[in-house]
Amino acid sequence: MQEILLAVISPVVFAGAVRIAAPLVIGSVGGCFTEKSGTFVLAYECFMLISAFFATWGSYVTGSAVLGALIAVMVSILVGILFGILVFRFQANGMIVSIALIYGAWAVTTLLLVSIFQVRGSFISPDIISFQTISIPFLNQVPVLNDVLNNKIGPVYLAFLLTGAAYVVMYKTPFGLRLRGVGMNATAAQTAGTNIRRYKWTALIIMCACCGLGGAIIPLSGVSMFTENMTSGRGFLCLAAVLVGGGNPIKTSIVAFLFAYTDALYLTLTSFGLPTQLLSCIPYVAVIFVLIVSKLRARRKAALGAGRLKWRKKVTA
Amino acid sequence: GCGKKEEDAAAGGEETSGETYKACFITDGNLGNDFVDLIWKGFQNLEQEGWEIKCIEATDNSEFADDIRSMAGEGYQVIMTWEDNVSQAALNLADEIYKNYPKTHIFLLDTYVDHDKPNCTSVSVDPFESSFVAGFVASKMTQTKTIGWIGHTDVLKIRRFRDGYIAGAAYGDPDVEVVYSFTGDYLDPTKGQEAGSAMIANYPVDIIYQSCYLAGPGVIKACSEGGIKCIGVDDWQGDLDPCVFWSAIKPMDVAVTQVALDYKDGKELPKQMDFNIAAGGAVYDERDLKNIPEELQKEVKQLVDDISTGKVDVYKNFEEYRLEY
Amino acid sequence: MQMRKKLEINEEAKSNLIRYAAALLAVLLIGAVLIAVQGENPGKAFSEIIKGAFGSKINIGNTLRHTMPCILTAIAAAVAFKSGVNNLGLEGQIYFGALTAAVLGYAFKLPPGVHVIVCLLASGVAGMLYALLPAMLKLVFQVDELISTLMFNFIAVLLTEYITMWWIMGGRGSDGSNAISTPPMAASARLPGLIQGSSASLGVVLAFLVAVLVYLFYRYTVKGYELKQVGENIRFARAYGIPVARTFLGIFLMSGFISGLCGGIEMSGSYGSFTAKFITNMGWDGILIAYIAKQNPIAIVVVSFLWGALRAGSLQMERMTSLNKLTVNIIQMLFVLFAAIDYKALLDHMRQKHIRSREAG
Amino acid sequence: MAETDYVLELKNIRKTFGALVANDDINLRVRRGSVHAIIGENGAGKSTLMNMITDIYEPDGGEILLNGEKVRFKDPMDATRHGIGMVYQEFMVFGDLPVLDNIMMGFEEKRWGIFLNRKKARMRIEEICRDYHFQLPLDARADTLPVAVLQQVEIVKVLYRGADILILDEPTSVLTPQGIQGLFEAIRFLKAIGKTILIITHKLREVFEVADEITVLKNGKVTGHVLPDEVTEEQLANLMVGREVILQAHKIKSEIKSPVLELQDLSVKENGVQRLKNLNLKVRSGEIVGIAGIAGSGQQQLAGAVVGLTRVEKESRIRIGEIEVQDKSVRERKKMGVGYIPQDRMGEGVNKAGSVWESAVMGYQTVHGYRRKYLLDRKQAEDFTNRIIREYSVKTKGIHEKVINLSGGNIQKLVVGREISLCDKLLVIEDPTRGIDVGAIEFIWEKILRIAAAGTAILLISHELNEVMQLSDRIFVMYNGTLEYAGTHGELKEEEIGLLMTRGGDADEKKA
Ligand SMILES: Nc1ncnc2c1ncn2[C@@H]1O[C@H](COP(=O)(O)OP(=O)(O)OP(=O)(O)O)[C@@H](O)[C@H]1O
Ligand SMILES: Nc1ncnc2c1ncn2[C@@H]1O[C@H](COP(=O)(O)OP(=O)(O)OP(=O)(O)O)[C@@H](O)[C@H]1O
Ligand SMILES: [Mg+2]
Ligand SMILES: [Mg+2]
Repeated sequence: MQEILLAVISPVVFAGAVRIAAPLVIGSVGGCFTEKSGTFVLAYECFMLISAFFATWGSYVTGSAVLGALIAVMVSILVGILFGILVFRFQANGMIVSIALIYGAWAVTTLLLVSIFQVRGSFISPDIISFQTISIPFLNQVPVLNDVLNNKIGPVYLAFLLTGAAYVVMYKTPFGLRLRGVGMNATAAQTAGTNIRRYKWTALIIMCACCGLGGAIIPLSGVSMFTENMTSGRGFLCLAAVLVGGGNPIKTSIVAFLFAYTDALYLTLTSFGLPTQLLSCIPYVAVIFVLIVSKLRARRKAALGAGRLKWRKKVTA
Repeated sequence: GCGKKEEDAAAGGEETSGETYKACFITDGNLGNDFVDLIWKGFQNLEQEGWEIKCIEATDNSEFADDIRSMAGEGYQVIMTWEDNVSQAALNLADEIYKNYPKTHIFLLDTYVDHDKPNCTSVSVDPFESSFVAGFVASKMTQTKTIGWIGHTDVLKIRRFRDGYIAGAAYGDPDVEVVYSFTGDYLDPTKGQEAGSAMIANYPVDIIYQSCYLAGPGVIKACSEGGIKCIGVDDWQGDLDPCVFWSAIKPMDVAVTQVALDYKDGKELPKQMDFNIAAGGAVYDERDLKNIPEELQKEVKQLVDDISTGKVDVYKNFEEYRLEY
Repeated sequence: MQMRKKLEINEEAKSNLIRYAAALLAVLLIGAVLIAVQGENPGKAFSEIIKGAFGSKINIGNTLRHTMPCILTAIAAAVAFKSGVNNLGLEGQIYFGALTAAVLGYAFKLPPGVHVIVCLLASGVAGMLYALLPAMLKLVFQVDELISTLMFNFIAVLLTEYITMWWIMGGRGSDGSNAISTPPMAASARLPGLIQGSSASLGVVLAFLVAVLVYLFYRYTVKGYELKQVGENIRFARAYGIPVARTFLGIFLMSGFISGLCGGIEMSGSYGSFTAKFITNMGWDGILIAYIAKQNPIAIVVVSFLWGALRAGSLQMERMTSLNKLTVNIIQMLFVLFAAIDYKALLDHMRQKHIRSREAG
Repeated sequence: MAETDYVLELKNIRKTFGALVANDDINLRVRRGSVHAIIGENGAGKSTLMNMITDIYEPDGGEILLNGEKVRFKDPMDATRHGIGMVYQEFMVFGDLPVLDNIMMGFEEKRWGIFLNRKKARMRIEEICRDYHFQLPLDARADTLPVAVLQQVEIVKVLYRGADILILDEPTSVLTPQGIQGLFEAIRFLKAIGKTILIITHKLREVFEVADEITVLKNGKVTGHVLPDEVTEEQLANLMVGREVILQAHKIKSEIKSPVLELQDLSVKENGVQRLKNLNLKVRSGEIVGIAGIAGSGQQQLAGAVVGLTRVEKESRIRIGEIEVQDKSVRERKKMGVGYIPQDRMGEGVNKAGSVWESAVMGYQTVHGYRRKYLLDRKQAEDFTNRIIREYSVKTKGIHEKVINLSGGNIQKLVVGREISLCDKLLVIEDPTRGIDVGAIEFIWEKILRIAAAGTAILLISHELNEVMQLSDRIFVMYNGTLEYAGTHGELKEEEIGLLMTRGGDADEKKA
């Protein structure tokens, strides 16, 4: 029991969480933009998986993790443009397009693995160059923080930066204000001179770029390989983080980090002989728990809100 | 299909004998991980022998029955199934197949099933022994007296690896402590990497034995980064990273080729076959011997001999894993 | 009045037809290219698909076998979506339904007919109870069911595996088999087969009946009318006395029941025992079909049949060519994407653009 | 020189929606620095016309001249840049944002070119408020504000954007008499400063009060262009609807009998805020009880409590007939013959996504015995719908038309028709004539009076003081959750009641 409690606060778990969190945080911070702009996207998993593949490919071909990630971001944006054309231009339903894209992505990457690398299931090669870890000198002196934060790959730090940047963009710039306006009341935003379509597109592309980067981190964080369905549900966790965090980049990142933390905790806790099936449930139960708590808090806060109960609108677009 | 052209097989097979032998592999896990590739290697050996081979990667449990029926209908004499769910489906269909296609024989790969179907053979290469030897080697090689094991999920099949390893380690050195954990996902190497890193950070392990499918390379990577040694699984994994000094191999390819040729030769096929050490199965790769001290090499060889002659009972404290055939 | 009504229905059917036809055409073209790129003859591949789906009695049986879960999950999804309930948790409900049917199937001895019925009803109830969780979370805490059901899917897969492995199997294999699965169901708990030599069971007939019932329910009953109003404007429904919370709960449970039933039929009709992680994406297929069919039960049956045919056909294609059935998966997804396009809006848009450009020019 | 007199000219503007000609060859000239009223029946094409000026819609034909020059705006923004600002019939607010953000949206002050400069924006807005005598809580979230304040927000927003021409679409429909006076003062003030104002309204009296010129639209055509001094109210009404309309209810003396609705100590608390405090009220059969009051005084809660939508406090008693109903559901009360015409017709009164018959039979399926057990009788439902359409002259293509394709006024008629046809005991009506034209108002008033005469008890809640005064037998004024008796029909004057409603005119600061 004591061991378990110690594990909960151990720096090892937090260090693991920081690493695991990077793709989740980056992906979900991107998702904040679409959420705020009122576009309903479920397809995080698609963007991440596709870009994980192309990051592997890019890194393999160019010999540079950064270039690989860039290629991944490009491809992810291309897929996003497909989504945008279908949903914005052709008025297709966002949910159905998302689901189709998610399952399409799995089939496409697996087939690409065959046609590009002539392998099935996984591709592993020393020529896939991963991101380098970065050592921050002044952290060397600080005992716990050094373990938790130092010597991580670049994108881990980028995740923190992106969260802050997204917050500033969302709440401190005209762009963010208008973006939120578009999501809140599109007609009103239009009369305020906002080009709705442009803002929705911009948000979508930001999201795809972030998911692309998030996806690229997964194969390039050291393992230097791609396996089919490599993202294994991370996209859904990103989505959950965005919905729980309500599109606020800081809250969303915290939730994403929480998922990563439970994941890291799992890896330690399985050593104690607890049933893995139950331990694996932790992140998902955590989502529900966080939702309940946040709703309870919101309810207490809304002492003055609109009277009658509000229901989420039917999901369209 | 598996990207293999049937024409090649047909071209190779035609002239050697009057009847073309056809073998089909129905797998629940896709090609692309060491174990399935290993099985497929066995099929490719058959292809060399002039067989026609086919691999079907079934992704969903609802497809198994269709696939088995149809392949029997297509005239495949040898059908091999992998992953217990496929094998279970095959067992359920066995009587029907026997009635309609009496010549077809089904090999249930990597299962340990007791059954009464005349046209089925369960073929296993029990990882317990190879894990036992790996545990023995690890217990002799460890400096810190702590060794680790990482599997993908806590399911029965994977526990054979863990417990064989523990038994072997205890046999080699009762003072060695074995720690274990699970990645929770068998497709995600980054989870494997994290699990490896966490174990290295949490315990003074200096050797980790991984049994986690596609997450395995992640564990190997973590060991390499953490500067410790790793033991590979299924196939020889020394090619993945220099830190892999030993592999607990499971020579399924040999078994596959062997049973298929037995069938072709018209030998009597038992209901169960285990390619254990006693039956001449290998548990390690010769290439790894150079990685351990000479003295230990001898000990390992001695151990394998002892297991083969029954002097050492690997299942001693783990009766539930003992195979009754 | 009557004339106009007919006209309007025709218009809707027409727009649906246009949608399907356009999607099919586009998909055939792209699919052919996709197959050709992989070095196969598209004609051969397509003919194998058709042969696999309808080539023989057994093949038709296989098609029907794959049609069954599609119909039921799509109906479950449609029932929920029609009333504005975003139940994405079909998969989880299927798992619990299946586990329940399997357990009752092996653990009890009952007379043949009764046993099946008990198993199926219990599976529905299990799915219903599992749907109760997100429903209550929504009603008590206003937790959005969109996200909670998604999470409950993951939990269900793990939890059923846990229950099977630790409670039913006691943490270890009983008969030497290593699959995490329950003991086989008694013969009395199995649904009779429909076509000899295929896995098609009476289940597909049941599924069809459920679809018809749901169709009649929405078209001819007061409750059906009310449920539609709740879905389309909840405030309207509430203001005029439709008990919204109860309706929401009812819908959720109904959707859960149908999903659970789907799991039960799968067990009783095809599998015969519950195996951990026995399906992948069945719930999502249902959601996609429900959307393509615009939640119309009759259209659902049609699209499900198409889906089942593609599934059976793709297996045949994989067996007979060097193509992977993932190719068919891609084709299916493309079909969804194309069918999701609102062609009427697109046409209007293009027409407007045309007019505008003519004005400018 | 005449050209520059007109700041805005519309020439031969035409707009069609499918087969429907919404604007047909409209010519309109707006004099600089004047208040120009545009009046017309529901669906006459006023909003459409205005939306073309601001380029929400693109005209099918004709041209727009601004300061004598032909203009073609790219988008609403472009119109704004040319100095045309519009306050929409439905306010364009962002509920979750503070007023400050609402106003500066789209026209942000910037710091270093990229960041928001809220400080500077606040200074500018405060300056505008000072100049034009508005008082706005800049940090309050928009959805916590009453409509009157929101309207001011909308006007300030337009001024902030530097508009010279302000278009107000039905601005008075949400305001109290005092609020309207405030608005008119603001309009006069804006005019004095040199702004041009286009105001759309249905209310003839207001037109006379504030407009310099009047253009009348009917069926998408201009039917008159007059000066207020030259016409009478009746003539104007005649131009609008093409027949004599006198906005005067013909109250029928009905026999007032036993109480149908009895409220005793009715209290409602929502999220800890006391919305209603110990109300006591009786409504008798055949009687119309009118409730006046500024928006947000608790009217919504009162209506909700009576029909069963709002939960009441423990000690409250609501009796319908002899039966206590405070614990009964909406449906049960409905079965007892309680009808409800909600204020938000679009959101609550109909199902816009469904067809006309679906909205028309709502309530019909349970209240009356027209169901064969659990089955819906489609034939009877359709007959019932057709009856409403006929009796209430709802303009629609047919019972299978989607409700969203009906105009606001027709939706109104549909709801009123349904509830009146279904409920014989008690009818709770909120703002039955909000946003509809004189012809329709007269029609609906008459229907209400007729059913009252037939013995239905009516609780009429309206923000239209005139309506309450014309129709009610007894009048109550609601203020901050309490009711005050304000006399019987014809006893008090409009101004006196207005004063009661606002307790001396401090209404505008009161929050909802
Ligand atoms: N988006 C639209 N699509 C189709 N028809 C429309 C649309 N908007 C308006 N119309 C048609 O144009 C006519 C004029 O509508 P408009 O909104 O301009 O009337 P209005 O004079 O503003 O009425 P009100 O006083 O009720 O606001 C309506 O009768 C309606 O039939
Ligand atoms: N989304 C739409 N699609 C098709 N037609 C529409 C739509 N919106 C409005 N209309 C048409 O516009 C007409 C009037 O719309 P609107 O609500 O602006 O009327 P209005 O002029 O304001 O009338 P009222 O005074 O009755 O509210 C309707 O008759 C309808 O046919
Ligand atoms: Mg209007
Ligand atoms: Mg209107």
